[in-house]
Amino acid sequence: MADHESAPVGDADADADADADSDGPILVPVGESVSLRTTVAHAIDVASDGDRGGVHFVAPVPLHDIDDVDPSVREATQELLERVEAWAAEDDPEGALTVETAIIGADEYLFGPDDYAAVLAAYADEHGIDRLVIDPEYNPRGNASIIQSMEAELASLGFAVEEAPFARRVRRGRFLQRGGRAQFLTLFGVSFLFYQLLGGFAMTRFDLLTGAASAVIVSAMLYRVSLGDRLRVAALARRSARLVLFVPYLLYEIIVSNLLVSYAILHPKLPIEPRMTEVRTAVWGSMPITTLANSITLTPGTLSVLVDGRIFTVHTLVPTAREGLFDGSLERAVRFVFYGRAAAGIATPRERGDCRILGEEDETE
Amino acid sequence: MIPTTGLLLGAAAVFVVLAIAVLYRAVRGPTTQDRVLAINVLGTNTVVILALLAAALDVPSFLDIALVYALLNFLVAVAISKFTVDRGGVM
Amino acid sequence: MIEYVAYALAVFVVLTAVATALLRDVLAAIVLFGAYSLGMALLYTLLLAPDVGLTEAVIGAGVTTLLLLLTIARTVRPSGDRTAERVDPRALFACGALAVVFGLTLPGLPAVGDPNAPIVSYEAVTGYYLSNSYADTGVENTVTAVLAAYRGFDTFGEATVVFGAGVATLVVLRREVLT
Amino acid sequence: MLVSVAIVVFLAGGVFFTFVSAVGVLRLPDVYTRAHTASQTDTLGAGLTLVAVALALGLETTTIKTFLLLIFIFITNPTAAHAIARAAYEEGIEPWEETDD
Repeated sequence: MADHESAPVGDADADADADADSDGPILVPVGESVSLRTTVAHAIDVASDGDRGGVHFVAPVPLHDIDDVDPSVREATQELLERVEAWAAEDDPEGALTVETAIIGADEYLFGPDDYAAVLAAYADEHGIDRLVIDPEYNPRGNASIIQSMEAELASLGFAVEEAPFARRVRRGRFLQRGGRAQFLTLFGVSFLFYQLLGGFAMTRFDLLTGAASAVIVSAMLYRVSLGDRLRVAALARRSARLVLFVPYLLYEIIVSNLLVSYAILHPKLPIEPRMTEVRTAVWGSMPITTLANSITLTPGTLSVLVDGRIFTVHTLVPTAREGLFDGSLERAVRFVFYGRAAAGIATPRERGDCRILGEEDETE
Repeated sequence: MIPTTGLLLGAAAVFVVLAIAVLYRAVRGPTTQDRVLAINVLGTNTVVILALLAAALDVPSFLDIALVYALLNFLVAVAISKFTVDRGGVM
Repeated sequence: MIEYVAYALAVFVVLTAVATALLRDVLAAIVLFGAYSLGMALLYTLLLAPDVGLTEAVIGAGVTTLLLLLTIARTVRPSGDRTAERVDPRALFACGALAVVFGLTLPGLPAVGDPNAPIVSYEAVTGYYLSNSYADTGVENTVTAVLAAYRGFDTFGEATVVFGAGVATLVVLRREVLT
Repeated sequence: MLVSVAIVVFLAGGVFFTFVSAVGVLRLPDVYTRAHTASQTDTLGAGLTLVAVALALGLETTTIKTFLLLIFIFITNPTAAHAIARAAYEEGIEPWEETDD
């Protein structure tokens, strides 16, 4: 804490030019997260296996957080980096790797994921780094959907980006997200309309007044919880239009596979073959993942048991349902809703090799 | 003309009987999750029965109760599931 | 037709009540109690008391379940050496504000024994009981007449509840003494 | 008349699928398989019945509530099933697989 003004701990530039080719050190952006410990361990692992020479742990902290809002942010970040350093020393007892930590971005205005990516890229270029390990739970500014796009942004800048594996325990996330006037007003409007709907649109003065009061209370309490993303009206409208197309398709799927499952349940011999499967889906962001998980559960024969980032653990009841899941028609439909027609037609999970049946490996052994 | 009211009430009766059958699972278990699951099915049944009664007796206000119950049912299922995973983490 | 629904519901309620009483696992009993409230709410609604049904649904299935779960979760010896709970000033403010709002209605109530209080001045009801209760019931105290005669069944039901609670308490206490 | 027929059809479908879900909850071997019927077959049964109710109520403002109910059930039921299955998984309950064939 004494010398927290000199942000980079250690001699950052010493080995920068020596390792400029593909075997340079690894960059790990860190922040307060539940999986930080495992990420540090994984990064050290990767670095020692690949003979990478070093690991850089950097904490991107935006200017307006660190000096305007709360001066203690710098202290807290410094403390976090010291903790990371101690963990790294624990995992690398011989000291074969050079571990460096730094606070970056403190003199910039970081807002979107691309800003974070740019700051990280600048740091990486400066130190001859071409490979990043990302904490799956790392979340700049607490926005749930930001991480994936930062990853994508970095990948498009030509870095090798890898997510540290993390088996999640019980999670206690922060619910609060950023919210502004737009979120408040939207939520107010929706709650008010809902109130009037329940009142049968009587439109008496009493209904209007109590409705407005309830809507104010609801939106004041929840505007930072319920609407996380920035509101983009055009994108929302396009999504809603595609959602209208998605619903009949989902209903059709539900009815067809319901008949299938009903047959299996009513059959005297109970011809079921339940298996736990794991699918690495190709959707990103909290809303699409929630939609996909719920659609999978709604479609009979498949039940999403655990969702960890993009990796779904799905319980399947009958082989037909399992085939359908691996063919990824639902996944394609969800991609269509959220990313448009162009994103719909990528390879199925089976073709990508992103699916497997859990427990099968044990039987063959 | 088909006697719609009678049909709706008959369906409600069938739903109650099915609820009694599902009750076996709620009592038998064997795990807490089985019971919660059974209660969740019972809750959905209750909501449907209320809706059926609303239509059969022509009392639309029953639908309000059904709405409340649909939300409560969900709340209870999630709360108990969460509770069984980490004790004390209900709220 | 509707009576069959009611009969089936009655069977359901009795079954859940028995199951709640007999299950040894506390969590299972809580879950079953939720099912019991479910049936009761339906039954109340069927008997055209939707307000009671709604209350039963919210209190019985929702709030009681959560309260019981919380009770299980919180009935542990506290760790650390703090003796008192921390008080959230915002919660304190909210409670205080609520108390003030309710308190504001107090001046609106009539004073004790006020002859102009609505209950006295509204002759049609009060006057009827004051002049006819002795003739109707033979009870000298009008309040007693209303409680024990005019709405005797209500009072009987309430007394039964109190009696049942007393018996239950005795049973529980005796168990504890014996074992 | 047409409406009455539609009501009968939807009611029959709803009762059938709810029956299947009850049978499934009673018959299937473990939590995960039971969760399948609880979340899906039951949801469809409830959905069809609610459509019948909406038809029986006719075109009124209160009918909107039936559709609200429908949407609630279609969103909350799979979520609840997921929560239950996840709780079971995290408690370490092993999924059942047929062993005797």
